[in-house]
Amino acid sequence: MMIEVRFHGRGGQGAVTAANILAEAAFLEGKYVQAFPFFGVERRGAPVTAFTRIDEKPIRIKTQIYEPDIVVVLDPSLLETVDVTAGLKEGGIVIVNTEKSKEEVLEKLKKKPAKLALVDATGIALEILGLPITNTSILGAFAKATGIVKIESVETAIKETFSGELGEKNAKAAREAFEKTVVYEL
Amino acid sequence: MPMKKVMKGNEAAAWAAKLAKPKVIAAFPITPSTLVPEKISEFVANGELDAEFIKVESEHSAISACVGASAAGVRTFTATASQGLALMHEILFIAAGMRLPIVMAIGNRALSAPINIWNDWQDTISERDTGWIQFYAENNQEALDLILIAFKVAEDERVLLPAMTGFDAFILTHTVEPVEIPDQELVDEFLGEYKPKHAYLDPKRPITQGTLGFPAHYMEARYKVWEAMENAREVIKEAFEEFEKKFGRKYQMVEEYKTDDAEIIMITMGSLAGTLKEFVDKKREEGVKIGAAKITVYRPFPIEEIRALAKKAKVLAILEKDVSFGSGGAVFADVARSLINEKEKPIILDFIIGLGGRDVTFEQLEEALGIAEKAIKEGVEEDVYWIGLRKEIL
Amino acid sequence: MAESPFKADIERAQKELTEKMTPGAIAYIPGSSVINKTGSWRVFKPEFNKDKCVRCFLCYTYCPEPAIYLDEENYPVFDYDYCKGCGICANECPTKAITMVREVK
Amino acid sequence: MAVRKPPITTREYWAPGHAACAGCGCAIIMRLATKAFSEAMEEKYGDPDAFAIAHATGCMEVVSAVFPYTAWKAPWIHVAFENAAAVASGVEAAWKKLGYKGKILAFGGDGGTADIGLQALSGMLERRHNVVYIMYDNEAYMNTGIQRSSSTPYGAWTTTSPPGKYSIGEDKPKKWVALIAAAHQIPYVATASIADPYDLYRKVKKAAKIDGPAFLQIHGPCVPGWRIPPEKTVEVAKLAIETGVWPLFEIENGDIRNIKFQRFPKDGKFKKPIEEYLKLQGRFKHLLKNPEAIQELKEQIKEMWRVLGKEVELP
Repeated sequence: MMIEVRFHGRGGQGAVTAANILAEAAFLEGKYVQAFPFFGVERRGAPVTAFTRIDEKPIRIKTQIYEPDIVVVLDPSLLETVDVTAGLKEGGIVIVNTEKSKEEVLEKLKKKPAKLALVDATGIALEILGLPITNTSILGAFAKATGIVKIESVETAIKETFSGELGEKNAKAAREAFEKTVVYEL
Repeated sequence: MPMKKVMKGNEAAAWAAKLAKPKVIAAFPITPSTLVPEKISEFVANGELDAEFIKVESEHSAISACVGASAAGVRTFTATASQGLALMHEILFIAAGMRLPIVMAIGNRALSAPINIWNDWQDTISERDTGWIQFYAENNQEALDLILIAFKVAEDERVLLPAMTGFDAFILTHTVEPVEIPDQELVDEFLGEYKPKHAYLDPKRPITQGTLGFPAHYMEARYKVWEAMENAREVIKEAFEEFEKKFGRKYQMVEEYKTDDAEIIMITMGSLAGTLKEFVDKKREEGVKIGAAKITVYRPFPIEEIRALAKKAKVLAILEKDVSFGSGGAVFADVARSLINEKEKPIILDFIIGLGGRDVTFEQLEEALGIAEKAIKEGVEEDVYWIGLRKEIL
Repeated sequence: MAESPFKADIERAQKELTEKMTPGAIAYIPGSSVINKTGSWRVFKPEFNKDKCVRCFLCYTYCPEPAIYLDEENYPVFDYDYCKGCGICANECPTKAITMVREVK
Repeated sequence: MAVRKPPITTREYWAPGHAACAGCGCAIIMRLATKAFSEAMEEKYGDPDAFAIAHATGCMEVVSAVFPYTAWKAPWIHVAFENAAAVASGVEAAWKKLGYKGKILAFGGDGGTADIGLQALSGMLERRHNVVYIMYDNEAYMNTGIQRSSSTPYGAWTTTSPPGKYSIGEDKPKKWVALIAAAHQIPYVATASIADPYDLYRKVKKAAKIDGPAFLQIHGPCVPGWRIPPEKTVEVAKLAIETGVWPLFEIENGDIRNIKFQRFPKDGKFKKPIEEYLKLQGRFKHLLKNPEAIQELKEQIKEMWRVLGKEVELP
């Protein structure tokens, strides 16, 4: 079955890169993948959407993703302004970078997912990278919450994307988030 | 061993250029193609590609410098899109007329106004009469492969025409997919070195290129271009076969999908073909006799292949991301022209779809299918159908 | 007798030049314009008085065709096959060694 | 008596039989420039043929390369009106990759250089291609039948600047592309004229021997466009220099504080009035009846010299 993932972030947080790294990680596990941004003019701070498709067979479809299986939110403030669960499939998963509680987050979601994963990715990013760029830490949460890719594949994909020390640090952030993510079955 | 990597369409194009080892590249940045020259700059900067990269001040100069370099006798490459291609327009005719096998990668993008950076094919379609061979890629792998094949065909002695390979803006240029990068040795074998016999600028053989053709000679010069484009049909097929033998991937002028018992065949190009195949699978499960066909080579237009296709179905539905104002879709015109003198021909429907990045969804394909089904029973109502049009804001 | 510097070009063009259309309409025979005897354009013809010539080379330098070449002693030779009769040589000659005369054809 | 030797090479790259007008000033530029180039290539690389030509659309292209004929004896390419500099860039890059030793010569008229080709020229100069670009300046679009260009001088008649009740003819000052080229701080910029063929020859040779780009703006009168008798082509060009209308100078590395002048009167006083230049030419015939316009032209010429750092007096 094809898995479709939608990322919500703000320009500069690396949502597009997150979608690409996830594709890379799944590719490393022998999957067919596709990742792309919402085709727009990306500006710092503006809401950004990116997509990843993962499948066991070649992916031919080229449409945007309207009914994702999984939604990943890189910036907590987007819960206020964007309907991040729009089109979310029944039994879908939502992963949110937030310091807030399960209840507070659920209150903001228009649609209740089957599974909710929360992690303070910003805190982890600030601690390890010194920057509030949450794309790599949120992928750790993704690995934990979905099991679709192994955290080791995420780490490898991160190191292939960022070279040297930067890669190491980002991989560490992903691992840290993987450990700290709390998953709620709803 | 070929290497498989997840990469954007633009990167695939840059890799193709790297593998083809052009000696001169001249390019100017433009969305959505900018990553192609960026990536090539990296290859050159790292010493992975031994080429002169001319950072020109416009697309007009990009193609002009390519003409100069190609006329001097070396393999050349450039990349552009949309307005950039339109700015090159004048020189595209000249490159073909001078018989210079320049290869160009295009991130197919809409034309202004209003300014729009997203996908349709208006840019390359508008250059269909320039004498350039045109390939359209369905995915990033095809983008890479069809650029290599473009070099092979363009440089063939029987052809000697420039060639462009289009791949859809963002849908491919900015989308990552797994792409197999062929072995350099095999690519070297496939392409060989470009050693022109006709056009090069050597002081030991001072020739004059770019002459003035009087009415007494002009038609013959243009006929030669015509003839070369006709020869390209066979050369492209040979190149496809050789490519398949070497690299294992099969290409056809027109790729058919579940057409054998189809009543309705939807014809398209580029990345939309991928979505269309998924749609066909879905409708087949529902019992609808539908098939798809992808035009991989738009110039020379696959006239015979379209004739063969037409024998299979009651309706040919052309889905195209371009429009010739006051007429209709350009691909439709080519398909219709291919069938005009056939004794029996199917209904041919003209669907304009997905302009300027409008996402082509299953809903839109359903709409087109509904029109096609109705046409079988009740005849054709419109000369041109605009699909997915937001009529409420008109 | 001095020879035109284009002698070889003329011979080659006479032998090889065809109208056969080449790929790209390339002209392959350098200097093949020598086939066109532009001397027929002329109304006035330069007449040369060697006695007055000081071999300043101005006529040779200025000729736009060129239809003036130099003999073994570097005196100008007028190539009437190509001279269009513009008269620059006569106009610029400092010793009036060249005069333009109406040509009777 | 010893045989005197001509001061220019006897090699020819511009063959007769071309279709230029009788008395064409620009044809003289084609011939002398290619000769000078070959002499430079011989001295620099030991091979007089080590050059190729990229040519803009224009008179000299049209008259020299009519299929199946060519007047050229050097490798030559024409592509379009506005892109000779870009084409030359491509040829140069290819030659670099092919390992050829030699240099590229580009030709464009004032239309193809000062107007439609200015952008490509700027790009080529800025990128420092090893190209000598020669603008043959006949001061209007002659190929299309004498329309004004930005290089047409003030007061001149052309078919698009006709004098009339509300017009004195061309009403803008001439644009000096040589100065624009100099602003790119390229190794060598010069003006020249067929009036002084040996100065022209020296400058092209010098430009050809330099590594990097060079630009020359060369005055070449046009018989039909200037409405002059064919034999007066050189004479009228000489008067342009003697009356101060056409400056001869060289600028190296964009150093406009150290412009080298040729044939400039030591006291800055030109001896011949510009009327002598104007009256030879039909394109200025109407101007001779308009002393105010002539005065304006003189002021513009003085201003042009001022830009070049010279105060001049015109009689």
